[in-house]
Amino acid sequence: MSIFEYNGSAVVAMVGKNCFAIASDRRLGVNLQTVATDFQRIFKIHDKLYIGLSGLATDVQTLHQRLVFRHKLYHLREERDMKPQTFASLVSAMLYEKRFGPYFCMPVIAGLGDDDVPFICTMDAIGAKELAKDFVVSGTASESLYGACESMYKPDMEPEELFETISQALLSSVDRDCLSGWGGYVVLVTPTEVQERTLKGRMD
Amino acid sequence: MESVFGLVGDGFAVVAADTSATSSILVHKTNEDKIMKLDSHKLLGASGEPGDRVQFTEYIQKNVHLYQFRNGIPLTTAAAANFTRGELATALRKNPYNVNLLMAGYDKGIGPSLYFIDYLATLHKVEKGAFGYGSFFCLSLMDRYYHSGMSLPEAIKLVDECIMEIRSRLIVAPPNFLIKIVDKDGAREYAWRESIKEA
Amino acid sequence: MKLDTSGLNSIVPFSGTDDGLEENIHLAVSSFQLPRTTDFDGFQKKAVEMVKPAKGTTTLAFIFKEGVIVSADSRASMGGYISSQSVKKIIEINPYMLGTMAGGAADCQFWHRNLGIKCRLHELANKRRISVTGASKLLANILYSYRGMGLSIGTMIAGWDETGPGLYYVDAEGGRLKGKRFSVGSGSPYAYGVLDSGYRYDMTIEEAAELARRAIYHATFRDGASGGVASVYYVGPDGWKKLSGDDVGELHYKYYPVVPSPVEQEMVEIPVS
Amino acid sequence: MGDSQYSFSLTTFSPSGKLVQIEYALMAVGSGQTSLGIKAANGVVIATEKKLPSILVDEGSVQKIQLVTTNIGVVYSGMGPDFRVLVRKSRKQAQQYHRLYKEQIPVTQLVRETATVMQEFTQSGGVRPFGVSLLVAGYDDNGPQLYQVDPSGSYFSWKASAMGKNVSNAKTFLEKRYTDDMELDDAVHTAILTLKEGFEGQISAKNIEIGIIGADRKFRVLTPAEIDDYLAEVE
Repeated sequence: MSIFEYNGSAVVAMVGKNCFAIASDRRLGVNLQTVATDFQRIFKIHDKLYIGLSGLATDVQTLHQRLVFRHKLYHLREERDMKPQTFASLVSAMLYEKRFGPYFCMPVIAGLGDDDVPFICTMDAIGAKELAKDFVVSGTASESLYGACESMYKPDMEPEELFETISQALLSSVDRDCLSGWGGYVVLVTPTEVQERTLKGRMD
Repeated sequence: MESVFGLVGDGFAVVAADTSATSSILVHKTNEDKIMKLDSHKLLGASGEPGDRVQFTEYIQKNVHLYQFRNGIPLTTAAAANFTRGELATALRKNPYNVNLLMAGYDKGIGPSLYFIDYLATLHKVEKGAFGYGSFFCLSLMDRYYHSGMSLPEAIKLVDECIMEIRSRLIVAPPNFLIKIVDKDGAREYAWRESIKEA
Repeated sequence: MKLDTSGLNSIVPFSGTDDGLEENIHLAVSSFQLPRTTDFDGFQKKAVEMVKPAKGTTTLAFIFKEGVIVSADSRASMGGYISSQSVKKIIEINPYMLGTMAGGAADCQFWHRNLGIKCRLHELANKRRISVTGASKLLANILYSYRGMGLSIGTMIAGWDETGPGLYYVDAEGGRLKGKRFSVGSGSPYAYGVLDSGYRYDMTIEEAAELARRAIYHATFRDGASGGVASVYYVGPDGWKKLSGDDVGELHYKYYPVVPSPVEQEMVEIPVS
Repeated sequence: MGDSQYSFSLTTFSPSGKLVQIEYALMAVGSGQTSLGIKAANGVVIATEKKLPSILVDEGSVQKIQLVTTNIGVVYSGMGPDFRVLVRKSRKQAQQYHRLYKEQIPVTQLVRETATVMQEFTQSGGVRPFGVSLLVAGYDDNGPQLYQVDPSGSYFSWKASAMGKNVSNAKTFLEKRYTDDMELDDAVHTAILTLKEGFEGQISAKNIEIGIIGADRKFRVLTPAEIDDYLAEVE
């Protein structure tokens, strides 16, 4: 079994009209054994920028800590928040730094940039950026997520519909994956507010 | 086969571990204490390669002490757990320690807590956790009978059930177990569950 | 090599295409076609890897005062992918006998059906139902004859015969165990945990069914490869009866109603005490 | 810096609490050719004298105003070779920033990095402070900006500033002429007039250099022809 699948994960981000949503499952497993069902894979960088990290849980935690550190330093130095694009470049650079001993996680970055233009992107474990206009997925349930998002996504959704769509896409996808699920976690970001919600899901 | 498990009850946390020291088909001794007392209110249950286990837990213990000597206050359990994770994570890409840890502690104002830290340095706060082959039996048992705010007798009963299950279902099950608890009065040995006496 | 497919003779014309292969595997009647390869074991291994969809499973069965309870989840997975959430893992061999399925789905299905045929033939020949002991021995013997050829089966044969309730564990390695309580599959350790602690011989049928359901549920919770529906069968003097089939997804929230609680974010600074 | 027997810092405190090495460096700046900069409403101009040791030197081969990145230019007063070192380090810094963030380095960041280098040279072993002051002109998300960086590593943001031989006169002149709503063109005129004030000999497109950056965020050094046009307007 691949090291990316050791803990199991599902992360997805979607763009709506002047808003975005990012969601993940909540399982922490060791191969097929479920250890906990309240694991965090989505992290806030600042009010309008979130990162979801799929893959090996320990690297998720390490990378998250390093990213928060780098962003705090940036904030102190430049007295401003990072733009999503800038942050994506930073993540990419930090991942490639470890080209020959990578962090085994694949990030999903979602944020609102200047003028509240949504930005989403994903990367592989060594920092190859992949930008998208509609949705990005990552994790052991990524194949199912592609299918679900591909069929459920519509452009320019309003926040409420976006939340509904991403939640349904996530829940239905993890139901086809042994290694992810056990509930979900969604963050919905609009120019004026941020909503966090945990989703009830199948616990098997 | 090694088994370490623990859970959080009302005002206390309990950690239990087998006490067998083995290598290949040999059992060296059956009264090896695998639950280290980190400081007055912290326990660290460990399983893994014997050398790594001892080296690493002692290293953590000494550093936790050092912090207390330097600063006059103890680390919180959360801080100690994060420190441990950090050391494990740094070591992971150099020369990894093969140890799985359950850290239990009691902090004033916070209460009891239990942290799951595996050898990859995955840190997670849990109510109940287990490592080793015993985990396959313990986890479902604890899921079944655990509830928040368990009293000490209830928790010990559950721990005993887990021990019995491991003894009866696990191939080459360890004969003896040690139970330790930590509450507002500190960390201490609670009981031994021995089915054979040391020769 | 003599392959025992006698149970198929009158029903399934299971011979492969006529390509003269029979000479190699000197078999008079219908048989499985064997691959023409020098490395038979290697071929077999690869083939098995390819056709083995249902790997992770939780099944259990136990005897108690009133009879036998048989229970299983319903998930089929290939690697991490869940290929089905509605697999029937409890196979109804005849009205008095059930078999459970763990390992290769096709292997289990085929040989259970084959066993059903043999049991029926036995019944017709002897004018009385086959004992669970006998049926499980039949299966074990067949599996033993295929030993080393890559069959993947871990099954329990449970039923009621003239001697009362019967329960056997049979696997593809040819093992056969008589017992009061078994669990098979990747989720079995979890199920055993709950089962062992909750088991009493003098349970009522309801208590026994609930214990089985609970054991399956807890196994599906912890085991990634188990899930779907927890079905519970009871076999008594009058044959088997399906007692329930509960979606585990709903069962969880029945056992643990949701208390709204905020997400714990572990990495945030701890409050200063 | 190095492990030689001179790896102690050459910049040490005098009993009166001064770092005389830095004061000497400032004197080197003070005796250098005059440079100045003006921040206008829509851009920045920096200018400098370019007096060459002999008329035989090809004026085209000397570039005192240098580009650091597309949107930042820099000029100096003091020692030319020291300036080259700083420009090289600043350019590298700017490129590293760009590599990391795929974004142009903000002027403040570049100035701080450069100032950090200059400060390090006042405290490291085996080195001496830089004998230059810099005027950094840039335009980024925060608008037009003008910074002066001194050998000590201290830096300030200016509306208009001057340094080198004629500082005090030039500054007085700038103080009189400067207005907040100045356009870039006016600023160039003022820059030329300021240079002209203390200029020994005839000012021409060949013995001064002017660099400008406007709202297009492209820093460029004016060609002699362009300077001539401006000179004509000034007269």
